[in-house]
Amino acid sequence: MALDKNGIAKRIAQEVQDGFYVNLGIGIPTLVANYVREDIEVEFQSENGVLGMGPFPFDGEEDADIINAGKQTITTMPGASFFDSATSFAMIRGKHVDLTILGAMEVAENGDIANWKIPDKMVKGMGGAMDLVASAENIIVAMMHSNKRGESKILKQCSLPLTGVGCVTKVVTNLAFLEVKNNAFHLLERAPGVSVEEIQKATEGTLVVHGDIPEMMI
Amino acid sequence: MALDKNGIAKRIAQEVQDGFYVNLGIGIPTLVANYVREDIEVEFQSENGVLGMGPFPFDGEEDADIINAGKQTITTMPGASFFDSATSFAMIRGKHVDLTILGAMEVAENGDIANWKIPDKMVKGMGGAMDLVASAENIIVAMMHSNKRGESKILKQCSLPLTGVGCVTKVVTNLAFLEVKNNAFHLLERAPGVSVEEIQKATEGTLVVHGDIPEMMI
Amino acid sequence: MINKKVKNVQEALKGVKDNMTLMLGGFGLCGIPENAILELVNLNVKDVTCISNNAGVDDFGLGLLLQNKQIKKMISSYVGENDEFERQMLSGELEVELTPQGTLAEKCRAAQAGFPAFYTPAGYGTEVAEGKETREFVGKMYVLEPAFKADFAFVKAWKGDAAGNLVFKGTSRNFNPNMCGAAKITVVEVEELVEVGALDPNHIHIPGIFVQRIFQGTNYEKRIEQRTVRQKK
Amino acid sequence: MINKKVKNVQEALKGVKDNMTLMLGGFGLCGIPENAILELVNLNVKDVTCISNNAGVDDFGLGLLLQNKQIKKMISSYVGENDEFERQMLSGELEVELTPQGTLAEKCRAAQAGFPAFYTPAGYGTEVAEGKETREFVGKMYVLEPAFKADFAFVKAWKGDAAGNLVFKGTSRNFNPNMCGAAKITVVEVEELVEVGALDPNHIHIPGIFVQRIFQGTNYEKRIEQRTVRQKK
Repeated sequence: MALDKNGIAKRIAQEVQDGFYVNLGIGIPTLVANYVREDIEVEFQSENGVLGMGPFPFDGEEDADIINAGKQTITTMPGASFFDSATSFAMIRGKHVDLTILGAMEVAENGDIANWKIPDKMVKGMGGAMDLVASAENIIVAMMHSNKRGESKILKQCSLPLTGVGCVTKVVTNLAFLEVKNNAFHLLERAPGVSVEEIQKATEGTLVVHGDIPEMMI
Repeated sequence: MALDKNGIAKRIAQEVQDGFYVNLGIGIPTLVANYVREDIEVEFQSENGVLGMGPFPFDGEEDADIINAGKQTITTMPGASFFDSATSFAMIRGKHVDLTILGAMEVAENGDIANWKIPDKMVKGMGGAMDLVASAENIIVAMMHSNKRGESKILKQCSLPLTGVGCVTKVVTNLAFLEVKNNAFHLLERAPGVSVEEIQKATEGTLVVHGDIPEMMI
Repeated sequence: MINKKVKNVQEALKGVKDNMTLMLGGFGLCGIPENAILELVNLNVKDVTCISNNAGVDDFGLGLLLQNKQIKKMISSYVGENDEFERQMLSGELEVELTPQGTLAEKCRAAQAGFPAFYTPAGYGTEVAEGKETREFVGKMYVLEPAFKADFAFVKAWKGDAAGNLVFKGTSRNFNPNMCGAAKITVVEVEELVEVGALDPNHIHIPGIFVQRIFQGTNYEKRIEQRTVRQKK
Repeated sequence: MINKKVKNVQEALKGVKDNMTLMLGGFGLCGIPENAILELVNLNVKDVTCISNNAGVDDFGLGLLLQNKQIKKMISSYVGENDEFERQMLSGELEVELTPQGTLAEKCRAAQAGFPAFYTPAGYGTEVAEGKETREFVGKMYVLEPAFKADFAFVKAWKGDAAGNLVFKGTSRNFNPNMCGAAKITVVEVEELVEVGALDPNHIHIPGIFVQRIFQGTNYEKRIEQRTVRQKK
C-alpha cells in the first residue's frame, strides 16, 4: 500500500542521525519532527531565525514573535537561540546544517529540483529553498511520486522552472525510497506492499533496480 | 610657534561636528577626544569592537576585557555597545563612521597616504588603517610636517608603501592646516606665529596659497 | 550619546516620497514595522519599490499598500499569502522581483557593510541567475548579486534607546537587523523605548550608528498568520 | 540539544597536527584562547599557519608558540608588540602575510557563511592588492579577497553552554564570533560553562551550530597590554 504523508515522514525520520542539525521545509517535511527517534540528539533550524525548535505551543501560550518558516507559532527547546536572517543563511550556505528535507513538484534523474513556480499559474516565490538546495550536501526530497493526473514527478528532466541543479541526493515518495546518482534514480526500498513494477510504471526518469529491493521498515 | 601634539589635537577637535561618529587612530588622534567641545554629541568608535568610548578608567577599575584599538584600558559611556570585528568594519566600510582621524608617515598631494611600513625596518602591519582610509569620506591626518632629519613629509609623491590612494582630504600638522584637492595642498590656516614662508619651505608637495592665510584659533 | 529619538511616526517618515525604494523588516507578519506601514498608507506615497521578504496579507502589513496601489515593484522571496498581490502581478500592474531568501538577507547586509556585490551559489542554473554574472570557485558555481540601494529602511525592534541601540525578540528579529544602515535613512519603531544606559552594551543587537531615527511605536496588533497549537493532555 | 562539551583542553585539541592552519581569536591579548595556546605549546605541533589579528607578546599569547618555533606562517593585521616575531620575520624564518584588519575579519565571516570570496576597497592601490584581482563597482575600485580555509578555530568566550551557545564580554568579543564555524573544527573555551537553558535565547552571540567542541577553561591570566588609568581627583 502506498504511503500517506505521515508514512513518508516516518521513513525520512529514519535518515535523521544523532547530532544532526536539520532544516525542515513546509508540508510533509514538517511532519518529520514527529517521528525522529527520541534517543538521539537533533536540533531543528528554521530559516526565519531560530535553532532548537520545539513542539507547537499549548493553546493560549502562543507568541506572535516566535514562529517557524511556515509562519506557524512554535516553542523552543532548552539551548535554543534566535538570530537574524543573514546569520540564518550563513548556517545554511556555510554547510553547518547537516540535513535539508523539503518538498518538490518535480525531481530529475540528474538531481535537478523544481518546487517554486508554475509559470502563469502559481508564483509564490522560492523563499529559502534556492539557498537550501544550492548549499546543502545532504538533501532529502519528500513528495508524491505522481501528480493528481497520474503523471510522474520523478523525471528524466524537469519541465518546471528549476530551484536548483544537480543537488538532490535522496527522494522518499509514497511509493519508494530513491537515491539519485549517476544520472538515474536508484531504487533502494519499496513502500510496504508496493511492487517494483508499480514503481517502474510511475517513474518517468531512469530507474535502476539492482537485485532484490527490500520493503521499507516503518 | 609650531604646535605640539596637543595643539594639533586641539585644532583637529574643532573639525568634529555635532552628531559625528569618530574613529581615532593611535598617537596624536587619541588626544583629540580630550578637546572636543562638550556641548556637542559625539561618539567614538574603536575598531576592536566598541562604540561610545569614554575616558580611561580610574586606577583599580580597569577591566582587561574592555580596551581600545591601542590596547589601552578604557571605559564606556551610557549608550555604548560592543560588537564583533566584522560588524566593526561593517560600520567603517559601510560609511557609517563620519570622521576618521589618523596619523601618517607621509601624505602626497594626490591624497595618497603611507603610514604602515618602512621596508626592511619597521613592519608592524596596517591594523585597521587600510580599511579606514579606503572607505572613509572624511579623513583628517594628524602628523608632523617634517621628520626628525628635517625632511618634509608633505610630498609630491609618497616614497613609502601606501596605505591608501587618493583618500586624504585634510591634514593638520605642527605648522599648518591643509586641504588636499586638485593634486595640491591648499593652505587653509597657519599655526600661531608660523609664517607662510616657513610652511612653504617645509612642504615638498605643491602648496597653494590663496589670499591671506589666517592663523589657527586654538 | 547621539540622539536619534523623534516624536512620532510622522516625524520619523519625513522625506519619504513617491518613487523611492523602501526596505521593510519582518518575516510574514512577524516583526513588521506596523506603525511605519500605516503612515505610508496615510502619506499615500505612490510608485514605491518595496524590499521585504513577504508582501503581507490582503488586509495587513504590506497588503495595505498593495490595496492602495502604492507599490510599483516588490522585491521579495515569498509572496504566497496575498490574493491582491497575485492579481496585480498576473495583470502586470505590479512588477515583482523574486529573490532567494538568503540572497535577500545578504543584499541587505552587503549594503549595510559596504560591499558592492557578493557571490552566492543560490539560484545558479535557475531563472534567478539569468542575465547575471556567474563564476566558478573551487569547482562550484556562484552568481554575482549586487547590494541593495534603498532610500529608507523601516525596522521594528523590541526595545531601543535614544542612541538608536536596538534589541530584538524571538523570530521577530529576522531581516530587521540586516536592514539597519542598509538604506540612506534607517527608521526604527520600538515596542519599548528605554532609558539610555538601560540596555546591556554586551547585548545590543544593533548599535545606534546604523540608525538615524527611532520612535516609540503604538497599538501593535502583532497578528499571527498560522496560529498552531496543541492541546494540553 | 546536541552536546558539544568535552572534558578538558586535551580532549578539545585532539586531532591538531603539524602543518595545519589554525585560527585564533583575540585582539592584542584581549579575548585570546589562553588554554588552547598553552596546549598547543604542550603538543609542540610544528609548522602551523596561524590566522590571528596579532601575534601576542614575547612571553604570552601566540608569542609562546613563536618562542617555541612552532609557527611557519602568520596571517595578521598588526604584529608590532613582539621582538621575537620581528627577529624571525626579518631573518626569514617566519613567513608573514599582513592583511587589513577588516579584510581579516571578513575572510573569517566569509568562511563561516559559505562565501568563496568578497570584494573590499581596503588595500586597493597598495602592495596588499598585488597579484590580486581588482574590479570597479560604481566608480570605486575593489580587491577580490578569498575566504579563509582553516583546520581548527580556537575561540575564547565569556559564557557558554554544552549546546555550544556562546556569549562574549566587552571587547574580548572581537574576532572570536567571526571565527566560529570558519574552520573545519571550532573549539571554544569559556570562563564559565553554564547550564543549558541558562542563556537567554535572544542574547546568544553565537548559536551552537557553529561550534564543535566546548570546554570549561582554567587559570585565566587576562593580561593587560597597555594599562591606562586616570587618578581620582
